Amino acid sequence: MEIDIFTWLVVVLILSGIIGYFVVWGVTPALHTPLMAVTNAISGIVVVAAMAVAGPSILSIDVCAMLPCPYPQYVVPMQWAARVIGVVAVALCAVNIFGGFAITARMLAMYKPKEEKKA
Amino acid sequence: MEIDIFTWLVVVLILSGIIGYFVVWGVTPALHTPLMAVTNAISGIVVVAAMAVAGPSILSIDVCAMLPCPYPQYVVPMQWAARVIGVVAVALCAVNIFGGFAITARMLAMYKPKEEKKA
Amino acid sequence: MLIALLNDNLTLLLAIAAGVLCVLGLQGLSHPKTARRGNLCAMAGMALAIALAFVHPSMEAYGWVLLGLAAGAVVGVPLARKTPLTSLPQLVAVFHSLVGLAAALVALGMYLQKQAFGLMEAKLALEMGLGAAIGLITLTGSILAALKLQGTIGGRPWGWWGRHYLNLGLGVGIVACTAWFTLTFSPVAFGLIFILSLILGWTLVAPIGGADMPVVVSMLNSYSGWAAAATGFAVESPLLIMVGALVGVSGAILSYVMCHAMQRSFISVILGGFGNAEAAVGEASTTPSKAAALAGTEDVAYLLNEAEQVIIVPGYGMAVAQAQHAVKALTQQLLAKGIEVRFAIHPVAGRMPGHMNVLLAEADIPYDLVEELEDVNPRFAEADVVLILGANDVVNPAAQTDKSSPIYGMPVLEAWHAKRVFVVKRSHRPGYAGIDNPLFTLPNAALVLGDAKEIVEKIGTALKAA
Amino acid sequence: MLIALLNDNLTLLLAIAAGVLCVLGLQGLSHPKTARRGNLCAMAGMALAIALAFVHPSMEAYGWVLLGLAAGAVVGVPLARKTPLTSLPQLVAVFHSLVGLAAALVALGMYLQKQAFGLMEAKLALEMGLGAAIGLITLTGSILAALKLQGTIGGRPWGWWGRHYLNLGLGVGIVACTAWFTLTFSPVAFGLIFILSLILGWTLVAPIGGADMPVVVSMLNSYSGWAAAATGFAVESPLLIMVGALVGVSGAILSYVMCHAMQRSFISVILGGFGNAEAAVGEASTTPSKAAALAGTEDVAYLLNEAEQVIIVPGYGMAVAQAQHAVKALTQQLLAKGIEVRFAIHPVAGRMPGHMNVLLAEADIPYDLVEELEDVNPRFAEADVVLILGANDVVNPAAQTDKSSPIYGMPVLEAWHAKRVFVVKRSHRPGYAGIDNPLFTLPNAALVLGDAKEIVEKIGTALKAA
Ligand SMILES: NC(=O)c1ccc[n+]([C@@H]2O[C@H](COP(=O)([O-])OP(=O)(O)OC[C@H]3O[C@@H](n4cnc5c(N)ncnc54)[C@H](OP(=O)(O)O)[C@@H]3O)[C@@H](O)[C@H]2O)c1
Ligand SMILES: NC(=O)c1ccc[n+]([C@@H]2O[C@H](COP(=O)([O-])OP(=O)(O)OC[C@H]3O[C@@H](n4cnc5c(N)ncnc54)[C@H](OP(=O)(O)O)[C@@H]3O)[C@@H](O)[C@H]2O)c1
Repeated sequence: MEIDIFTWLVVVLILSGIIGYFVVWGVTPALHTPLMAVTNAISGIVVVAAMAVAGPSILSIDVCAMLPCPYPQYVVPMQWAARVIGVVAVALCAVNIFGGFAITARMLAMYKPKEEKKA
Repeated sequence: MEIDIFTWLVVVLILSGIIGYFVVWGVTPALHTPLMAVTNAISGIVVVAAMAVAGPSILSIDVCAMLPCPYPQYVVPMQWAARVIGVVAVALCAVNIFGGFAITARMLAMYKPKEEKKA
Repeated sequence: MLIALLNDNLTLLLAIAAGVLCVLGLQGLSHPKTARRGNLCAMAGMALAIALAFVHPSMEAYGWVLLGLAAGAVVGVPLARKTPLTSLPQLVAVFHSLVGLAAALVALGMYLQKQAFGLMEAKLALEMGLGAAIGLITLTGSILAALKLQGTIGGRPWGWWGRHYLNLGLGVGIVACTAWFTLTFSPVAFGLIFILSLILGWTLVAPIGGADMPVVVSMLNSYSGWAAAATGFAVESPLLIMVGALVGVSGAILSYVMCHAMQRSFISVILGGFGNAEAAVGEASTTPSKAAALAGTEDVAYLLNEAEQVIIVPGYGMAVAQAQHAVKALTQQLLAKGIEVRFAIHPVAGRMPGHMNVLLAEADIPYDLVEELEDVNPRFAEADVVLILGANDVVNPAAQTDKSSPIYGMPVLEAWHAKRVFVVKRSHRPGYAGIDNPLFTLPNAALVLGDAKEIVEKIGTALKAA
Repeated sequence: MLIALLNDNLTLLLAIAAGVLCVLGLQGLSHPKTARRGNLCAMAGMALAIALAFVHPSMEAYGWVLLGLAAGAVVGVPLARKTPLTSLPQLVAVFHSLVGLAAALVALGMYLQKQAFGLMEAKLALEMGLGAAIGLITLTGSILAALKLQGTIGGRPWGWWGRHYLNLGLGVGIVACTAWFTLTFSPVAFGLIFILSLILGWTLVAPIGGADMPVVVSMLNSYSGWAAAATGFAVESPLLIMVGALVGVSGAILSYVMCHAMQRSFISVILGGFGNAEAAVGEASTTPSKAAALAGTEDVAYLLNEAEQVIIVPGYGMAVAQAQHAVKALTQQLLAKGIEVRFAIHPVAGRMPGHMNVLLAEADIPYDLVEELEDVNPRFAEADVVLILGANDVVNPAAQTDKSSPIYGMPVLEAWHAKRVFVVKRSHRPGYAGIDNPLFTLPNAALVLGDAKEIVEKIGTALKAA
């Protein structure tokens, strides 16, 4: 049982791609603009990775006793740089998520219940 | 990274279920009978498990030196019983697979190219 | 010794590829044009799956396995080739029973193998118990369904008041034995799971009336898929889980579609409530309440000749009589005379979803003459002649008018709006649901008694003379 | 220190649940009735995803992360609220660039973190290189696309003969640097990946004409999804992979749909071949070849008043003029007079797929007056008046008659079959594809020059007087 996580992730990619294929072809052409907006919003999912970069605590230089730090003097600054970069990435993704959902909601608000009769 | 294989299998179950949902609703009602036939055929996939039961070599009683065999005297007969049972299961599944595909092919042969004009 | 199926990254990806091929197979059925290519994809998927199982490192007994496969092919292919299309539902039910049995045998085989070396685990026991239980319920349920469909045992539901309690008791018993088995790996517990599941499959299906058998078959199709998925967890095969889920979902959706077309809740079908009402009415209605008018084939031919628009409603009787080729010939005669002909297909006409479509396709009747319920219903009012060929329940106006009718609420083909309605059937007996059809006694309707094929051929001859 | 995202079974299942919620979100868009519920599902999915990231054991810097989220919300929501609907394509393009940049920053941040402790691995380097490259191509490509759409830089394609070789060279360079980076983790290699990808994004989009920008935006949508998926492999998050694949597939399908509606191959769009032809024709055709007849709003009102069937063809000009509410008022006037009104929607009218549908929905124009290309085309022959509101390319008969036209083969609305055609636009300038429209000079056609909103309002006033 030496299956790598990587392989499982490939499986998830394949199956999700198939799901995407079906679900997107199922979208009615009249809603293709909201579709672009909502996929735009969910592509902000990168926020999860950005949070993982921004979130970890900053370790002190002592950790280099256990790890093969190549440039011990930069260990702390590099972590801080990563955090700042992560926070910027979080902010960028958040613009996408909040903005994307807001646009979608704005567009969908135009398809009012009255028009819903055409089932 | 202590994800069990079991959990990954659950993920596969969920994603496949979703795929099944979309793909089956996409089947045109006129082909619901062939759909039953073909799902019947592929449910013979149990053959894979049956082959895994029928296939392994029969180990001699010596193996009980290393494994906690509860009834050493039955180690060989039990393996033989498993093999026979596995072969029967293989045969049952094969009936399904070959029969199911044959029926499907027979039904689909009726939907001849001439009718294909209605795209 | 048995090794779990998941042994390396490449095999996993190839197994998923086999699953994806099966998905493509079903996807192909979204259109008749791609259907045969789809079937080939599914075959390729299964072939890949079997090939992967062959190259698995623990595989040794090639000869035995090949023997099993060959035996299956020798039995399965002729069965599939020779069975008449009308018996398809039974055949499908029998096939389901085989998968169910195979799943249970796999569980048993694994148990023997693991026990031999003292290697059972609780998680495995749970999965094996589940796979065996679902498989065996599928086994006896499918056999009973097949027998009911075949008419070997009457379709009459089993109305004993205590049946729900019995089923509940059996279900609880299976759960309890599974728990016991999970904790102790006791062969007694395993055996009890087998016995109780076999009984439960039977008692679950027994109370359900014959008219609901197609729903039951579809539900058992779903069960066989879930049995495969449970087995997949036991042997750690994502392929079994993937394909099992496809089959499980497919069966569930088909059951839903059928119940929806009959306007009844799935729960009530499964609990067999409808079956009861049906039995009661069925007995009362073997003789018609009012006398229906009768007509001869010449009358029909005469009126067809005068008509401008004709609608043909095929039903189960057309399948029984294998009248589709005669119908095709008649259609061509009518079209040649410049008469507009349409076929009205009810979603549950016949005994399987899409049954009529298969038959019309077999006879090579052009696809664009065939219309579904919603499209054709507004057209009956304009039709001069409606020819009902062995359909009954699907044209029963009681579904719209008689609140006490067991089919009340089911959408039906509103044939009675036409100027003239001819019903071709062999007797005054009711249709599958066992209920009276007031359509037959309407003033604009008449019965043409006889076998559908013969009658249609006679109409054709008379029409040639006209 | 960064811990991989996959840390336990429960989190994995919850992450998949978040992905499934996003699937349900897209699934909701299969019908306007369920669309808003779908959007809520997708929101719930993203909320769950963020919550999971928050409770992750390695998460410490809550304040920082909240700050980032808040900053994004403060910028994003007003942007989304205030941007006029006509600028949506640009806004969407800008948003894609942000995701692309974020993916690249994540790769950079991970690199710093891993390098700080000397923990880089080859597999990780490969995934990070890929994520950064796709992300940065998306970044500059989207910015350029947004600028072209906004008109800040001309939509003129960049026709230099060597562009394909340049792109090829850049692509090879990126692959080489990624290989180098995978083997050495060298910061120089990583930096080169960044620089080359930034350039490639620009040079990929530059040769493509303005008319093809919507296809490009959709393609970049797809890229942003694949960038997310690549990042998902780097941080081992099945959720990122799942959602990334959804977005990637969605963008690809939308590009395909658009190309298909314009009857052109995706490859030719991406290589910018069409853009060239367009530029050449575009310059030649800023003045019309023959004089088109002109008409006043009273003429239009008079003929509308006489008409029995009217078809309105909205196009990009209606969006620019924000004329939809005026159109709704006019429609009601016409309906009140018993005149039949239809809207004919071309799949690529406007600047985004479904653009016209959104506008008509905004103005509350009943869904059942709106018809798609295939349904409405046979009806033009029966129409007394066709009113074309700021549409041009989508009603260009050259698509059917002129083999040399760059839009030859694209299905168009055959407005010219109607008795009278009025085209509302501001000038004699061509539409987005930059080509002449022979429809305007047909004997049954006349231009009504002016802003679509004003003209429609004037027609309404004149109609009231009539
Ligand atoms: N299709 C499905 O998926 C599905 C699923 C579940 C349930 N069902 C049920 O099956 C029924 C289908 O309705 P249906 O209208 O098609 O069939 P039906 O109601 O069962 O009626 C069939 C009729 O055909 C006549 N018939 C039988 N053999 C004949 C022959 N050789 N020549 C001429 N007539 C013949 C029978 O009358 P005589 O005996 O007098 O000849 C009978 O009245 C419904 O009750 C439906 O709910 C179908
Ligand atoms: N929808 C999509 O997804 C999509 C995707 C890719 C490409 N495209 C392309 O976009 C084009 C769409 O065709 P279309 O017919 O909708 O638009 P179009 O061909 O771009 O024509 C728009 C017309 O509206 C007029 N106009 C602009 N502002 C106006 C105003 N305020 N009042 C009145 N008229 C105004 C313009 O003429 P004046 O300047 O003289 O006023 C122009 O002729 C096609 O070429 C299509 O291939 C669309």
